[in-house]
Amino acid sequence: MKKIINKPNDVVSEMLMGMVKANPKLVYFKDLEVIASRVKEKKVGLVSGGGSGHEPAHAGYVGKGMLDAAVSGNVFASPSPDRVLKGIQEANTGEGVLLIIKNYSGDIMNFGMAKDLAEMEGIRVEAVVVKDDVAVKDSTYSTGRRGIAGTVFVHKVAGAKAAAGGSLDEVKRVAEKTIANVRSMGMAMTPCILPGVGKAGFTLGENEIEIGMGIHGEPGVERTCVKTAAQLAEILCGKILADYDFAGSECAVMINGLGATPLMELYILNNEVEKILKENNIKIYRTFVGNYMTSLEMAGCSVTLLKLDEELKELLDAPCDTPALKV
Amino acid sequence: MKKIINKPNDVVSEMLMGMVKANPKLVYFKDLEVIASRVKEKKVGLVSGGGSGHEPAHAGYVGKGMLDAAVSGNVFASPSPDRVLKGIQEANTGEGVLLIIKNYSGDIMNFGMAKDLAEMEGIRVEAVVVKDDVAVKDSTYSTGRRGIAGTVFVHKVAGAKAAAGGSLDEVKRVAEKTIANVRSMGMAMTPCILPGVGKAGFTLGENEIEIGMGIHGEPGVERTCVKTAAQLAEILCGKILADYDFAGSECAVMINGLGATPLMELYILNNEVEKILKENNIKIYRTFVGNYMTSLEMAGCSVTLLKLDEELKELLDAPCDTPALKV
Amino acid sequence: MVICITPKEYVEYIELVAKKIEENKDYISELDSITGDGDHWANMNMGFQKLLECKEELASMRLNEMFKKIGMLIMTTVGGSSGVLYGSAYINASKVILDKEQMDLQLLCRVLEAELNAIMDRGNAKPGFKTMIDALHPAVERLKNAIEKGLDGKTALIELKQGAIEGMNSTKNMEAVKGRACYQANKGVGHLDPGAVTMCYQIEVLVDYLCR
Amino acid sequence: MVICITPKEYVEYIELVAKKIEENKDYISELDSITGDGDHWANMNMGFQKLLECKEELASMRLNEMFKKIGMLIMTTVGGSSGVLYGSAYINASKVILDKEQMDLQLLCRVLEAELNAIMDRGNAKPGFKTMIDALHPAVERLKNAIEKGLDGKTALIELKQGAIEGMNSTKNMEAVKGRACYQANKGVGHLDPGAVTMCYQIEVLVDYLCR
Ligand SMILES: Nc1ncnc2c1ncn2[C@@H]1O[C@H](COP(=O)(O)OP(=O)(O)O)[C@@H](O)[C@H]1O
Ligand SMILES: Nc1ncnc2c1ncn2[C@@H]1O[C@H](COP(=O)(O)OP(=O)(O)O)[C@@H](O)[C@H]1O
Ligand SMILES: [Mg+2]
Ligand SMILES: [Mg+2]
Ligand SMILES: [Mg+2]
Ligand SMILES: [Mg+2]
Repeated sequence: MKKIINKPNDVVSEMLMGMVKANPKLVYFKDLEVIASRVKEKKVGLVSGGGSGHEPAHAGYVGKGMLDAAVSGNVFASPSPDRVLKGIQEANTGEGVLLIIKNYSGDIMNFGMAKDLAEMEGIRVEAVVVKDDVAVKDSTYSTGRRGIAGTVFVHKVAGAKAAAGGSLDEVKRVAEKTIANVRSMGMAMTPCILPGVGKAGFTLGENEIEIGMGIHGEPGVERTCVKTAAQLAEILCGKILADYDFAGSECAVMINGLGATPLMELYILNNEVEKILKENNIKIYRTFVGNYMTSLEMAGCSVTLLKLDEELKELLDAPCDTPALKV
Repeated sequence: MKKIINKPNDVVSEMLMGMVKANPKLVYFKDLEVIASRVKEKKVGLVSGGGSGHEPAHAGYVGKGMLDAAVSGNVFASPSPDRVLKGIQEANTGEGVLLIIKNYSGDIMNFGMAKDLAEMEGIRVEAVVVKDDVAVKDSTYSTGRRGIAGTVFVHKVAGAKAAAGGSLDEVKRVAEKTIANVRSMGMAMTPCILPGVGKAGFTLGENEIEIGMGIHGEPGVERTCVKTAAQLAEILCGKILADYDFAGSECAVMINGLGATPLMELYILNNEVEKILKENNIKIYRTFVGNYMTSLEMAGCSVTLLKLDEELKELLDAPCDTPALKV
Repeated sequence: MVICITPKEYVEYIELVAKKIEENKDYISELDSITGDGDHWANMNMGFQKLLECKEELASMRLNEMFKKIGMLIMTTVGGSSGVLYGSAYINASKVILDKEQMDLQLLCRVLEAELNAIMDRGNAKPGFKTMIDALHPAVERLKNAIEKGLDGKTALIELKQGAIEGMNSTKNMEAVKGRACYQANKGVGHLDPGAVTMCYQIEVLVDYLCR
Repeated sequence: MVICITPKEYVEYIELVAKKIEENKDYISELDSITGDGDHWANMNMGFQKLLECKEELASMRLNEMFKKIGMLIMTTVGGSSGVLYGSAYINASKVILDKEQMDLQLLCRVLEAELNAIMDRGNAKPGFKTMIDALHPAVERLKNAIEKGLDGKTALIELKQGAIEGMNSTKNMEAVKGRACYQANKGVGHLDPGAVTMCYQIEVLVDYLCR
């Protein structure tokens, strides 16, 4: 295992310390692994989080116009309820707190318990669950769709609404509107190694890729041979467009790298995605290309589409100033 | 070879097309592989460039407060003089153009020839050569030190001076001041694969890393076994501090990823670098952590220190708005 | 055989579980790699190592306080699904212990049942979902039956263990409904659920320890 | 043997060089991987493939125009050190051709010398720096000598080729001063310079073609 780390057990806390050293606007709560904005404004608080290993998500999105606190679990493991509770306390300025949860049963359980605990303290807490990954069939019975890169759009939109003084209900409404209108599909080319495990959890052959793999290396929908960028764009967009009708609408696009995929390749993919969307009569309003929701050093990518209306456009364009996203 | 590309020969143009599609403020000149600002202001023009494969360098730094044009060669190959000439023409608004060249003989030759051609067209052109890589001994006789991540600081500082209305001579002066005060040191953990070649140019053992490797995979100063983040910080900072006296000064720090190294690891490294600088009585004024000057999908990093005075601080803090850096 | 578990003994049992988990790193990691995200061993190991660190403190506590503390320690150190599930389980169990100083077979049964209920509540899951519940649920059922039938302590404990083992094995052919295995095309069919395996370990170790 | 090279023949020669380079992908890439950045083969191959694409146009041009065009094509398609160096070389050579319709041995010699000078100028480099110059310089020297001595065409060409081969081999033990090999700890000592090898290929192919 080749990683720039010290002890595997310390990666999360050392990472977050390194992060606040580079970003003086953030404050770090040790042991609880919470990153919060140093300066607090009276407004609805936004809290997200989840397992570590998805950097810059979520701590990189703490700052003006996005999150107020991010809670980190160990690598790929949900943060425990006491950590999430601390995040809620830090984000709370009396206007209530919205939890943005990715749809993993671990996160649902830990954030759910923290919500219970915070409410016992008299903090008003609402929660939304992001489930944008079309690789998985949705279902009310099972856990259903995972939350992946589309979560960043939820942070952005809800963050803008909160910054604009929206009430908890209003912030929750735009977050849910975003969730209803966002779809993602990813693929992986190499596995990643958990620092505490030391070897890859699965292998992919020399010329093999996996369509629909999750950001924790959860198995995808199909193993296939290496494709061209054009074919990949076709597959990923195809799945998204089959799931939700984007035709005739305006969209935000996110081409997201999983960690080890060079920006060069993400831009090449964007070039292909744009062609497909154009062919499908979808207007691109704004495009984001980069590593927004990663999976340690996994090579691969995801494509996210968010259908926009005037309200979402305005919220997407509102200024934000965080380590990982500045608009 | 697992890459999100179409034909290896098309990677540069398709990447740049994908880039302008995501960044409407940029304009792309096909075949010449030049990216320039769409809107032009009357000021000294700044042009940089070099081989592709170092994304976001350099096209990602085109925009308000940094470069006016970036010229891309093929992967790891200098752009030809006709391309650089086009970059100069696009950047020129009558106030002269400064070329920011990384110290590679190919770049020196190609940019040099372009400078000759532009001067024949009556454009006033000056050039500075960045050589921040302390892995290499400097020398006036040989090509000497390479230009690596420190180049981004030169873009930032010179860009701010040009945006502030500085004359060509003034812009060149601050660029040279930055060059005189910036030092970098890197290391690599995995090789990278040129799209046109299809296999790695060298191999590193299971537990081997290479200290001082160049951003094109040029051999470094030492192959050694995997180190902890603390040891790596010691080695990289040690080399830099032995080369130039930073003690007692204020510095900008850049922790740069080479492409496949997760942000998590860069932050962990930053946590260690900060401790060492503190021990050495160096005050950190501002820190940048991310993939600023990469080497395709190479895993590894570099550390850059820039000694600041009041003028450089002000220029570093001046606003800029480019795809890869917003201040 | 008379069963009577004091805090000191429970901590001895925890030590044995920690050892058992430590020894099965590759197997458990592998199982969670196949059906989940590969961290189940790391999660459980971190939790039990933490309990080891606090063993003196735990052994000196009252039984119900010890259970609550174990729950808090697991909940705060582990994270992931297993952290909150075991955390909820132990905290809920502490409530049925009341002020008892030690556990007899009847109380052990009620404790395990309280754990089961807490896990099903927090996880919003039922037997048959291919989770740790599938090891715990049949184990508790068979222990309850044995006690009702008035079987002797040792036999009842063997029933508990057999229930866990068979329950664990039954997860092999189940389709996952909750947890990460449900994201697989085949819902993890053909592989044991790692959470069921570590749950079974704990019950096995408990029974072996009590029958030593 | 009388030497007389027309544009049509020069293009035939270019085709042979392109083939030779194409065939040596692994070897040249490997050499540049050891001493440089691994792209020298890709660079040269791209350049010569481009020339092939334009071969009809080139064959129809006047000799000096053809040289200038070759220079521009290489300069604009190749990039890297070799692009600008070969570009400068061909453009400079076109100047000594003047309005000649074909090259005899004397003109060939002056053309090669002009190429050498352009490369040394643009590269700010001299013989002994472990570059392509080390193959071209001794080759030109020996051809000049042979012509001065009045040796016959074929012998003179063999001299040219021998100079290139020996010059190429001499780079093995040189320390690099310019180019990427100078960044190595051992300055590339022990390995041939890839630019010298491809330069030598071109001279070998030229001589073999003329002696066919
Ligand atoms: N909703 C749930 N209810 C009950 N048990 C669950 C649930 N979700 C997951 N599990 C159990 O947790 C185990 C995985 O734990 P672990 O790997 O530590 O956490 P995570 O799934 O967050 O990575 C699964 O094998 C399963 O037994
Ligand atoms: N300054 C120079 N003068 C002459 N030849 C040089 C110089 N620099 C490099 N070369 C030649 O160019 C070759 C490398 O070419 P190439 O790999 O195509 O370009 P790059 O070095 O830009 O990757 C070297 O092997 C050497 O022969
Ligand atoms: Mg997990
Ligand atoms: Mg090159
Ligand atoms: Mg798991
Ligand atoms: Mg080269």
